[in-house]
Amino acid sequence: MKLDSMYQDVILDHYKHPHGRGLRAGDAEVHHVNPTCGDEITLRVKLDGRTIEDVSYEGQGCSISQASASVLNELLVGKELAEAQRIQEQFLELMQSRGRIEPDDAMEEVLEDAVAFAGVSKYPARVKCALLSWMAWKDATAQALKEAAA
Amino acid sequence: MKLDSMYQDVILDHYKHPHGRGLRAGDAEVHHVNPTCGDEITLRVKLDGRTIEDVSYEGQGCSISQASASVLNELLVGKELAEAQRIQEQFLELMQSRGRIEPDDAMEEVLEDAVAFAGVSKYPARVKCALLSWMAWKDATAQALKEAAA
Amino acid sequence: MTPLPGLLDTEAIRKDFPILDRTVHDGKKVVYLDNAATSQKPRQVLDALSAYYERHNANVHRGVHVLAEEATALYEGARDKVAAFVNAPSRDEVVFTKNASESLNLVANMLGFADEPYRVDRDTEIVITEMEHHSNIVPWQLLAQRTGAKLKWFGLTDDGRLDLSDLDEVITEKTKVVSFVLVSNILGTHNPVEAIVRRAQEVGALVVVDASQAAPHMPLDVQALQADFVAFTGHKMAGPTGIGVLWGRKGLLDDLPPFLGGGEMIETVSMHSSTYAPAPHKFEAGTPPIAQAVGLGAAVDYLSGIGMEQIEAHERAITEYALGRLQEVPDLRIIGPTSAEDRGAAISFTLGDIHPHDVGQVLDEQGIAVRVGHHCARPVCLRYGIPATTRASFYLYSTPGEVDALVDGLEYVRNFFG
Amino acid sequence: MTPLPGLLDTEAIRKDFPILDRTVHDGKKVVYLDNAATSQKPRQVLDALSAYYERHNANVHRGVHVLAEEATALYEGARDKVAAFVNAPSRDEVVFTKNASESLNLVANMLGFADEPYRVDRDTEIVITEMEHHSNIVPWQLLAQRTGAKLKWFGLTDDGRLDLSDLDEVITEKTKVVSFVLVSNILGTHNPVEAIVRRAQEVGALVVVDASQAAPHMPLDVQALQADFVAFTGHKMAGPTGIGVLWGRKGLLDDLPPFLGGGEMIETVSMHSSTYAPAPHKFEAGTPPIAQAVGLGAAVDYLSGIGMEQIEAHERAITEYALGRLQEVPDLRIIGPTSAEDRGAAISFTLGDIHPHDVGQVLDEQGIAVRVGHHCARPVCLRYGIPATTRASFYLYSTPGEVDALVDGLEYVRNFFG
Ligand SMILES: Cc1ncc(COP(=O)(O)O)c(C=O)c1O
Ligand SMILES: Cc1ncc(COP(=O)(O)O)c(C=O)c1O
Repeated sequence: MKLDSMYQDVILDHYKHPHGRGLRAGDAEVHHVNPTCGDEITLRVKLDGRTIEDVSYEGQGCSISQASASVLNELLVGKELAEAQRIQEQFLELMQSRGRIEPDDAMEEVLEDAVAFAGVSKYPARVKCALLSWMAWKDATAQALKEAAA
Repeated sequence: MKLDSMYQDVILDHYKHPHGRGLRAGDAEVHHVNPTCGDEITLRVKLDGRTIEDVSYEGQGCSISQASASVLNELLVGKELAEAQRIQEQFLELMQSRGRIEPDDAMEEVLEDAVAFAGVSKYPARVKCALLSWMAWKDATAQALKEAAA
Repeated sequence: MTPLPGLLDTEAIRKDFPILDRTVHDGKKVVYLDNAATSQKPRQVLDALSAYYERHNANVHRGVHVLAEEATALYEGARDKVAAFVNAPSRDEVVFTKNASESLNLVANMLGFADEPYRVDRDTEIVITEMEHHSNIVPWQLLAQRTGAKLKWFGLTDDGRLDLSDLDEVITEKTKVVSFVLVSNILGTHNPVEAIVRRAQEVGALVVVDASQAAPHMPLDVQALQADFVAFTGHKMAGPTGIGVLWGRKGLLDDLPPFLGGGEMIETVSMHSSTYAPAPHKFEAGTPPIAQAVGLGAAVDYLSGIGMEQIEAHERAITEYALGRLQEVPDLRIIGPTSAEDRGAAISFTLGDIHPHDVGQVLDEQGIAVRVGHHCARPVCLRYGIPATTRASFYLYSTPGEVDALVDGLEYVRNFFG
Repeated sequence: MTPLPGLLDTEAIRKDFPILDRTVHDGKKVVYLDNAATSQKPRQVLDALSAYYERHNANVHRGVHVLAEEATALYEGARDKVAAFVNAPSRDEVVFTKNASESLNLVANMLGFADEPYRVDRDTEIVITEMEHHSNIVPWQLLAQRTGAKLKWFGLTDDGRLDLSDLDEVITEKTKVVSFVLVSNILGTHNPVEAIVRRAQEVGALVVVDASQAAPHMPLDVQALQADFVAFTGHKMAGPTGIGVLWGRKGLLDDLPPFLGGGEMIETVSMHSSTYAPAPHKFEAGTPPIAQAVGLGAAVDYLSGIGMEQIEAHERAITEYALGRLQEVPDLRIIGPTSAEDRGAAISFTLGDIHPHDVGQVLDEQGIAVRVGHHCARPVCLRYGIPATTRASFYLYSTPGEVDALVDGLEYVRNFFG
């Protein structure tokens, strides 16, 4: 059934048991909104040099946007910035593929649980849900870096 | 041929040889425009008590609007006001009939040459041309009466 | 099941709507419950559009040739039909716009540029309500920002109705305009017009009614409403997209300044100055939505043919049935009035803590089209402390069977996320 | 007659346009020479409209159900098509409006409400030309009235071209915006963009191009134009009524304030304040003309399929032929350029002192549809001391035979009033 391609067990698991939810100390905070559906996220990034020490967040939204934030936390915390950016870009590419990318082992190596979102990319209205936290993370990181540089 | 029902000889005659054209002294002057086609008329009314002493006019426009002003001049100058108003109303009715009124003898008695416009009433875009001078006359007369009363 | 009283012959009606035969997701017939967002269009309207383009298309008002005369007659004929549909005292009170949003912006801008006594400026107040569609909020926010006027509003009661307990404090001598929705697109609430109009008239404020969710569903009589302006939109009432209506009192339309400038709305133009055509043309700059007006005319004919009272009765029956059945669903909370009294055919709800986006997605997979989100009425969601709702909304072709499908679908949703 | 070089296969093309088989006045096939007012629509566009309404109709942007996703994809797909058609660097630079008039009003209003450096106010100047369509005059007159800015314009030469001899005096350091028509709908003149753009850029003024009579007839490349805004309208380019386009530079659309407020154009709304969606949505308040955008997309496909260069060549050939033949008619005076150089396919003329209204009427009786009047460009009539003109205008389906019919028709007119 087609629904299952969107609502993979991995996604539903993250949705029901989110990782790293809640706001903790950070170097920068952003608030992003998906005007289409009203999903919102407040997200903080804490850097330790070029390493991501923490990504904390709070928000409301559908299972896709919630699970995606949880996966992001799990995937990026502890990573080097460059590596994290590579992951973000690959996730973005996957989500914008309109279902045309079938994740292979190499991709799964990089994206881990996040490959479960491949099915979501077939639903244009939901792609933004999946990307909400990732766009917020990118924005917050840029701000944290700017602050650090200033 | 259908065109002949609009461009009756009477109309073409008035168009080529207009009556009372030119501006002469008056008690009130108005300027009316038909925005659809740019037809314009400047018209003056001179009253002598309750009698129409003169209707003088100048303007540019199509054969219908020009001929109609000429017919108006011929028909209304020298008439009592009440009689002129009756004529104006009957002409208005005829023009708004969308070709549904077939002028009879009684109507011809009142409207004389103006019955020739019956065919024009079938052409919605041209009805305003035929009415331009008549509306201007009504307006100018109202003003002249107001001035006289003041 | 015994048939509900007041139902239309939907079997016959549905044959007029080609899209209702559409199947989605491997052969499931679409259950279209998103009528508050936009309605479907009957064959009669589509035929009117085609006939216009295939036989009569021309630009209106300025032509002496046959096609231009026919197009003008069709366009102006549509105005006559719409005027009759809302019982307007004069056809010249019907202004065609592109949608209800433009209609409401048109009023707001006229009042911002008007002379006294209509002028909205820093010493005056604008009143709306907390249940407005964004299209009846943002234009007034913009007007308030641009003029310095103060924006005020009526709040909502817990059961989804307007809280008019502070009527006399909200609408005051400073109020220049009161704009409110007749039937809410999110709550379904049908608002009490009379009390508001009476108070507005007392202080000399103009009354604007957003009838976008009323015109499609019930008899609408602008004279009985006693409002000064009434806005609605074609695509929600079986008509095409790209056409809206603003009805306004003749005297007001004559007095108020134009908004958009251009062809069709002028009397005479020179480089130095221009004068304007009489209403309604003064407010219709540029080539109007000619085919769309013709289509709306056909829609109005179609709806009138069935009868607006009959449509209202049908929707009341469906709504009553749906309210009852939905309330059988565990964890389902209706946002808005829970009985069919003074209520339209849009029903918003939440389902436990399953996000509406997920509800909508899983319903869609079963062929059931509902809308999810804040429905362009985010303040309502804020008011009730919810992120969004799922909304099912009905029209003349909706059936009790479709309500049942929705309820079954919701059960499936609950299990899916259970 | 030897066939004209560059002609399209009109026999094939005309089969796509159902209305061209229409007969008027007792069986006369219509000779439609009123294309500058509005074009006819090919079957392909009508089919796209029907398919949209019969299979995909839903409101856009907010739905998770299949129909809403399809409608959104079709609507946004139309934006892609239009962006490609005018070589826009980004699809987000294409704003859908209801017609070119709204597009031009949108620019005028953005600039009136903008902050520096764009703001038009009493210390600044607006520049237009004497050959503008009323839709590119009145919005600027209104803006000038409302802001106190000064409205200036370029005059015309005796042979129907822009008089740019005072370029540096008309466009000055005070000029905030220069708005002019690319191809005149009354004179047919194709204006020299470069000189004006260069001077405008020198003083930092924004450039708005009214391409309503260009987009349908020739390749249009907004990047090559170097303008800041370009406006055009769907119904003149084989598309439906009810849809227009404003192309604007991304940076400008981002910086400038919204105009109409409502659904679709917001990011988030509370009763106290709102934020706006990024362009183009910021400028598309309310339910957009969805079906009309889809129809315009189909029109753009249709025109591109034939080739805009091919269409331009066809029209040049017809125009050249028509200019030659018309000048054989005694007492006929062409108002506008008399050769096909830098010229579009609309030809205005007077015929002795026979009023255009009479010319048009008698032509109509022979089945020939032309437009008569001031063509929403009254200042041009004033400039040339004429009350009105008769205008014949051509499109991709026009034939030399139709030009001949016009010329014969004019002979008949002369005899009729002779
Ligand atoms: C040059 C020009 N500009 C603007 C317009 C206005 O277009 P619309 O009436 O579609 O707004 C027209 C057509 O009427 C035109 O010919
Ligand atoms: C209550 C209400 N008002 C206004 C509107 C705006 O209508 P439109 O989007 O057609 O401008 C809508 C529909 O979206 C509505 O439901």
